[in-house]
Amino acid sequence: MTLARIGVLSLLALALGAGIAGLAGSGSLLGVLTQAVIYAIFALGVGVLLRQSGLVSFGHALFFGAAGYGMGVVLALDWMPAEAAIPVVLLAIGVLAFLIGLVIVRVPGIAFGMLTLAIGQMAYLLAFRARGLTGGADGMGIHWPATLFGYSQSALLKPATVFLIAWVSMVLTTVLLLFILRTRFGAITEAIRDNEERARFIGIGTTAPRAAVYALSAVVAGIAGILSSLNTGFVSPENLHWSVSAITLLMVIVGGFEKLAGPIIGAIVYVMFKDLLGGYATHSMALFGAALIAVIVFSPHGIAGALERLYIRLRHGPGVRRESV
Amino acid sequence: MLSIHLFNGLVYGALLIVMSSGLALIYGLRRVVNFAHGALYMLGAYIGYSVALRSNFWLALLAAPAAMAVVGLLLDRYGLRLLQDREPLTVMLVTFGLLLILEDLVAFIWGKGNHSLFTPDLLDFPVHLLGHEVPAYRMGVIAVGALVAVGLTLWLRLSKIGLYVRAASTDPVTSAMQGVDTDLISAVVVGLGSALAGLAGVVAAPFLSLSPHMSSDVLIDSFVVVVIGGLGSLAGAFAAALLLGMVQAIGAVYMPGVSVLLPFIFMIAILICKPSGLAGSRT
Amino acid sequence: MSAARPPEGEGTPVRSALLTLTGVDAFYGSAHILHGLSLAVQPGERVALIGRNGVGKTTVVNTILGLARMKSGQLHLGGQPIARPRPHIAARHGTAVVPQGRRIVANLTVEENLRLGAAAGRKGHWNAPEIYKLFPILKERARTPGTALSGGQQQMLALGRALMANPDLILLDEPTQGLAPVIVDQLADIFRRVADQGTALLLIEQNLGLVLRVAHRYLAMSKGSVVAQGAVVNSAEGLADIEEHVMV
Amino acid sequence: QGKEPIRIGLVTSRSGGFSTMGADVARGIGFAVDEANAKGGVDGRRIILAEGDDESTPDAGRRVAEKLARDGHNLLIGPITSSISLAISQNLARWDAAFIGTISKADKLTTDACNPRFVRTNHSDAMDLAMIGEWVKGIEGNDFAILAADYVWGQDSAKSFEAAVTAQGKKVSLKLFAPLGTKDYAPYIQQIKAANVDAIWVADVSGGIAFVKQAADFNLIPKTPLIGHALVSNFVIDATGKAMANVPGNVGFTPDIDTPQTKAFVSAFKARHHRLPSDTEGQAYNGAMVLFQGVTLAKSVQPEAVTKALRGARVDTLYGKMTIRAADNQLVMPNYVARVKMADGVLRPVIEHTYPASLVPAASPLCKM
Amino acid sequence: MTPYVLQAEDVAIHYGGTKALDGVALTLEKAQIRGLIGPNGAGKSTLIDAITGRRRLARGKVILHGEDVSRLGTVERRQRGLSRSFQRTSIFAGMTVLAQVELASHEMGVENSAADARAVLEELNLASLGHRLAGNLGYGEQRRLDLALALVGRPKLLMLDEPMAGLSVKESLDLAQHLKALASRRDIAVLLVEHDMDVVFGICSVITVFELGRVIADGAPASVRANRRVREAYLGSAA
Ligand SMILES: Nc1ncnc2c1ncn2[C@@H]1O[C@H](COP(=O)(O)OP(=O)(O)OP(=O)(O)O)[C@@H](O)[C@H]1O
Ligand SMILES: Nc1ncnc2c1ncn2[C@@H]1O[C@H](COP(=O)(O)OP(=O)(O)OP(=O)(O)O)[C@@H](O)[C@H]1O
Ligand SMILES: [Mg+2]
Ligand SMILES: [Mg+2]
Repeated sequence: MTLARIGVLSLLALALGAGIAGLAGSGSLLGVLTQAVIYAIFALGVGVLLRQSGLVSFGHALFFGAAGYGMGVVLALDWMPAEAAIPVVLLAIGVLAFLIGLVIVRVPGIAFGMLTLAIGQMAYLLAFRARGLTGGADGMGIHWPATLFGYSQSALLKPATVFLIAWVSMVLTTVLLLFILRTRFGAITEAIRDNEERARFIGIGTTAPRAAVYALSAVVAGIAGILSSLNTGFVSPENLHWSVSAITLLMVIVGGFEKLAGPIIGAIVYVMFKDLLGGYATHSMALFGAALIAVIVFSPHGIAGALERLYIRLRHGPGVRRESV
Repeated sequence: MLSIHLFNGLVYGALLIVMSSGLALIYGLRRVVNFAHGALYMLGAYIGYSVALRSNFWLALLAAPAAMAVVGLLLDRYGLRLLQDREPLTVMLVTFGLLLILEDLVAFIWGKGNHSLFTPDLLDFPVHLLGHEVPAYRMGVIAVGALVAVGLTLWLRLSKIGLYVRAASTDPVTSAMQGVDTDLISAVVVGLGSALAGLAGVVAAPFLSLSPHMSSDVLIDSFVVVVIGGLGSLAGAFAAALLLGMVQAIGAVYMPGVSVLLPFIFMIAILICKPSGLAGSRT
Repeated sequence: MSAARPPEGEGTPVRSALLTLTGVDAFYGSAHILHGLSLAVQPGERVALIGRNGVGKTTVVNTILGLARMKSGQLHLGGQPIARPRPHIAARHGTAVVPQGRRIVANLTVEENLRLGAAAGRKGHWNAPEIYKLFPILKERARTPGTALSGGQQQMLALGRALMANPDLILLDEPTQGLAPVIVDQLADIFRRVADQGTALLLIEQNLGLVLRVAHRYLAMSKGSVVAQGAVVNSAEGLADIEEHVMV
Repeated sequence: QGKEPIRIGLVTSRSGGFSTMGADVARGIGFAVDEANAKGGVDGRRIILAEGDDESTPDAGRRVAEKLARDGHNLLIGPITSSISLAISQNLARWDAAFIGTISKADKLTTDACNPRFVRTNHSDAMDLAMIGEWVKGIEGNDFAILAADYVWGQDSAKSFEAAVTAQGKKVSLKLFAPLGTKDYAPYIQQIKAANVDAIWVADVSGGIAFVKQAADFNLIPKTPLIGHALVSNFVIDATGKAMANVPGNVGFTPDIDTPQTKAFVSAFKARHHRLPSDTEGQAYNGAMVLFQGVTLAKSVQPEAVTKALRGARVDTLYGKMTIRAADNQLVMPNYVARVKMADGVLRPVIEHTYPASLVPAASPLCKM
Repeated sequence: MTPYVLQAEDVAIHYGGTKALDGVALTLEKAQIRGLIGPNGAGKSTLIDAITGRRRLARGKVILHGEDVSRLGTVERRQRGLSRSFQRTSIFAGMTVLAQVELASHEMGVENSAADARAVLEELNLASLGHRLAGNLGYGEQRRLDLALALVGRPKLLMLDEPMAGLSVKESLDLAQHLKALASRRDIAVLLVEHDMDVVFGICSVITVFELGRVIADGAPASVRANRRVREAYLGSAA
C-alpha cells in the first residue's frame, strides 16, 4: 500500500464513521456498534500478534482487563488526572507485556498459547479472589471525572460521541500499525515468524522483536480496554477470563488475519451477528457455532479474504485468480 | 495424611489420563487442538446418565464410549478429513463451534439443570486405605486410568497399527508413501480418542455433577496436561496428568492460598524450562 | 546414434507396463508444472529421468503420489488405471518411492522406519534381515532414532525402507544428493543388484556418472514434459549425449 | 386503552454458567407478566416483555441491557450475578433506565454503588450475615468446620459464622477455602473427616453440588450434618438427591412462606406448571410484583418516576407488606432458614425459622443517593 | 595478530552418547578455501554447527579474528562476519526472495542493502525470481536462495554445507568458479563441505578429511588424494 493510499483510505474510514454516527438514528444500534468497534480494536491487537509473529494468544484479555483495572485504580486513588492516566496505563501495559514477552515468546506454537492462557487465568483468579479496592468477584466501578479533555462526561457519553471516539481510535490505531509494520521492524518480525533459526543466522536477534510485537499487540488490546472502561464505567474479573480472549481470537480468524483489517471486520460481524441472534436466545449458541463453522469452512482466508476475492472477481471478471505473492 | 492426599490426586489424575490421552492422540495425528473433545466428554456423561437410569451403570460404561466412537468417526470423516489441508488454527475454531453446538444440544435434550449419576451399587462401599475410608468407586477410577495408560502404551509400541499411528503422527505424507492409509489411521485414532472422551465422561459422572457446562474446566486441565506432557506424546501426557492431579490435591491441602494457581504455575515453569514439554522433542 | 525421438505415450502397451503417465497436466495450486507429460516404465527396466533443476522431475513423482494435482491425462500403476492418485495407493500397486530429501520419519527408530516400509503388505525377497545385510550400519544403529543418522546413513535407510515394500518399481529422486563418493559407488552397485533381482528403477539424477552406470534408457525433461529419450551408453560419447539435455 | 404499555427488559443468563438459574428467572418473570396481562394489565397498561441473554458475563449483560433500554424496554430486571447487576446499575442514568434487582446479593449494590434507579427486592449479603448471628444460637453442636468458597463472599460468610459461633462459647476447629473451579473435594472432605467436628458450615455456591455428592460418597454426610449458606436451593437439591436431606440453610424464598401473597402465587403457579415454584422463580416473581406496583404508584412508566415512587414505599411482596427503605432502596424483609425435607411428595426446603425484618442492618452511610 | 581468520581448537560435540566430534582442530586464513570432506556421519555439518554457535561445545574453542567466541550466540558471531548455509534448506518461506536477501544484507549493516541483494541474486541466477514467494520455489531454486542468504551482507567467513547438492552439473561448476572469484576478490575465507569431488579438488587450496569425528588427513589436494586411508574411507572411484 502506498502512503497516498493509506491516507485516502483512512480519510474515507473517518468519513464513514461520521456518516454512521449521523445516520444510525437509534441509540441502541450505536450502542451495539460502539461495542463492536471496541472489540475491533481488541481483535486488531490479537490479530497483529498472529499475523506478524505467528503467535496465538489465549490470554490477551489480561491486557484488555488490566487497562480497565488500571484506570479504575488510578482514578479511585486519584493519583493523576484521567488525561494523564490513559497514556500511563497504556505504557505500563506495554512494559509489562514486553517483560512477559521476553520470557514466553521463546516457547513455540500452541504451547505459547497455553502459556498466555495460564498467565491470563492466573490474573483472572487473582482478581476474582481479591478484596478491597478492585471489588473482587463483583468487579469495580470506574469513576471517570466529570470532564475529560475539557468535555463534560455527559456529552462524551452520548451514544454518537462514544461511538465516534471508539471509531476514530480504531482508525488511528490501524494507521499507526500500518506504519509500524512498513518499517524494517515489520520485515524483521516476518522473517522471525517464518524461520526463527535462520533469522538468527542472518544476524537478527529474535527474542526482543517478538517481545516487542507482543507488547505492541498488548497495548492495542489495552486501548480497547480503556475505551471499554469509558463506555461501561465498570470492570470485573470476567473481563480477564480466557473465554474473552478465545472469542476475540475467533473474531480474528473469522475476519481473516492475513489482512490487517480482517480482525476489524471479524469483530464487527461477530458483535452484530450476536446482537441479531439475541432474539433467539435459547439456541443462540448453537446457531452461532453453526455460523462460525460455515464461515470458516467456506471462507479459508476469513471474511476479508472472501471480500478480496469478490473484489478481484468484480474488477477483473471471472476466472482470474488471486496471485499468491 | 500425605499419602491419602496423594491417593486423591491419583483419582483426578486418572480421570485426566483418560480424558487427555484421547486429546493427545488426536492432536498427534491431526494437529488439531480439539475443543469438541470437551463436548464428547460431556455427551458421554449424559448418555451414560440416561443409559444408567434405564438399565445400569455397567452398560452405560460400554454404551457411552461406543456412542462417542461413532460420533468420533463422523467427526473425522465429515470434519477433520475435509479440513485436513487447512490451518490448524482454523480447524481448532471449527471444533470450538462444534463444542457450542453440542453444548446447546445437550441443554436441549437434557435441560439446563444439573443432573447426578449415582455410584453403582457394586462399588458403593467404603474401602479402608492407609487408615482412611475412601469410596471404592474412586479405586475403580484409578483402575480405569491405569488400564487406559497401559493398554494404549502397549498398543502403540507393539502393534502394527500402533506403529502406523506413530508414523502418521510424525509425518503423514511419508507414511502414506509407504502404503499406510492415513485416512483409515485417522478414523481409528479419532474414533478411539472420542471413545476415551466418552469413557472419561461416564467415569466422572458419579463423582462430578452433570451440567451443560461441565466440560470447560476439565477441558482446560486436559489441555494443560497435553501441553505439559509434550504435544502429542502419550507418555508425557500420562506423567503430566498424574503430576497435575497430585499438584492440585497436595496444593489444596498444604498451600490453600495459591492452590488455584498451582496448575498454571506448574505449567509455566515446565514450559519455560522445556518448551516442548516433558516428553517433547519436536517443535 | 540415439537422436532424440519424440516422447512415447499413447502407443505403449499400458497393460504390461509398471507405470505409465499419458498426457499428464499437473499443478501445484494454480501453478501449471507438468504439460502433457507422457512416460512409461516396463518391468525390469532401468530408466533415468534427467533434466535441470526445476523442470518438474520431482513433480512427476508427486503426481504419481497425488501430492501434485493431476488435472488431465492418465496414470496407470501396475497396469491399473488410477483415477485419483493418493500417496498410499502407489505402494500398494508395487511402486515404492525414495523421496527427495529422504524423509526419514523422526521419532521412529531405524528398525521401525524399515517396518513402516512394509506397510503396503507385499511379500517377497526383501525383509529386515536382508536390508541389514545390504547396509550393516543400519543394523548397528537399529534402535537409534532414524533422524539421528547422518545424511548418508539416512539415504541408505530410505532405500532400505523402499525395498521393504518389495516393489516392482522404485522411484529414486536424487538418491545420491549429499552422499560421499564411496557411498555413491556402493549405491551404484546396490541399484544394479536390486535391478538384477527384477525390480525396475526410475532414477531421477543430476549425477550423470551414476546414470551411466545404472540406467539403460534415459528420458530428458524440459519445462514439464519429456522432450527426448534414448539408450544410455556407458562411455564418453554416451555421457556427452545425455549431458546436452541437462546443460541447456 | 390509550395508556403507554409497560416495557420490561429481562436481562438474564440464558447461556453460560448460570443458565440453569436463568431459566428459572425467566419463568418467574414470564409468569408474573402473563398473570398480570391476563388480569387486564397493570394500572390499565399492557406489559410487553423483551429478553436478552447476558451469557453469564457483565460485558454481555451490559450490552444487552443497553440495547433493551435504548429500544424502550428500560425497566430492567433479572440479572443473576452481582457483577452483572453492578455493570448495569452503573449506567442506568445514561440509558434512562430503572432496574429491579431480584437475585444479586452484593452489598455494593445498596452501599457505595447504590443508585436511585435501582431497587433490590431480595436479601443482601449483609442481611444474611446479620441473620447468621441469630441463627447460629440455635444450632446444635460445639465444634464446627467451615468449607467456604475462596473469595470475598465465602470469606465473609466464614468470618461471620466463626464470630457468631465463638460468641456462643463454641469453636471452629477447621477452616477450608476451596478455590473457584474446584471439582474434586476429596482433599477437603478428607481433612474434615479427620477433624471429627459436630457440623460443617458450607458456603460455596458454584461447587455446592459437587461437594455434597462427594461428601455423601465419602460417608461424611449424613454422619456429620451440613449447615448451608446459600446451599439450600432447589437446583442443588434436584442435582444431589437424598444427600441434601435434612440439611438446614438460609433461603430467599420457599412456597410455604406464610403470607396471602405467597399463597396466591403458589396456587396460581401450581395451576399452570403443576409443581411448586422454585426459590429462584419466587424471587423473580417477587421483583416483578414490586415493579408493577412502582408503575401503579408512579402512574407512569418513566423509569425514574417508577423507582422514585418505590423509594420509601410500602409494597405487597411475597413476604407480606414490606417497606422499601428510602436510604438505599433495599426491601426490608424477613429472612428464613429452611430445612430440606420431604414435603408434598418432593424433597424441598421447608421453613424452620423466620427471622423478623427488624434484624435487617441499618442502611450504609456509604450510600449517597 | 594471528594470520588466521578462524581457529577451531580441540572441538568436541556429543549427542547423548555418540561423539559426533571428538577433538578436531582446523584453521582458515584470509581468502582461503578449505574443503572439508569425509564419509556421511563424519561430523562435517556438526563442525559448522559448532563454529556458528548452533551447538554448544562440549570441549574446545572457536576463535574468530583472534577473539574467542565460544560463548557468544549465533547473532554475535554473524555480526563478526561469520556466515553459513544449511545442508537442509533453511529459508523464509513466506517472504519474497528479494525481501529476505535484502533484509539479510541490511542486518549485516550494508549501506545499500538493496543493491547488494540484487547483485547476489544476479550472481546466483535468482534475479528473475526476486518477487516470488520463497515457499513456492523448486528445490534447486531454494538451495540457491539458501546460499544467497549466506553470501549476502559482505561476510568475511563462509561456512557452506553442501551448497552444490541438488544443483545441476553446470550450475555447480559455475557456482564453484563464482566462489573462487569471490574468495580472492573480497578476501573471504570459505569452509566448503561438499561431496562433489570435481568441485572440491577444483577450487580448494587445502582439504581436511574427517572420519568418525576426527581429522584423518589435512593438506594440499594432491597429498589428500594420494592418502590411502582417505581413498579407502571416502574417495573410492572418485579419486
Ligand atoms: N508447492 C509448490 N507450489 C508452487 N510451485 C512449486 C511448488 N513446488 C515446486 N514448484 C515449482 O515447480 C517447478 C518444478 O519443481 P520440481 O520440484 O518438480 O523440480 P525438479 O525438476 O525436481 O527440480 P530439482 O532438481 O531442483 O529437484 C519449479 O519451478 C518450482 O518452482
Ligand atoms: N541431532 C542429532 N542427534 C543425535 N545424533 C546426531 C544428531 N545429528 C547428528 N548426529 C550424529 O552425529 C554424527 C555426525 O553427523 P553430521 O551430520 O555432522 O555428519 P556429516 O559429516 O555432516 O554427514 P553427511 O555428509 O551425511 O551430512 C552422525 O553419526 C549422526 O548420526
Ligand atoms: Mg526434485
Ligand atoms: Mg552433513
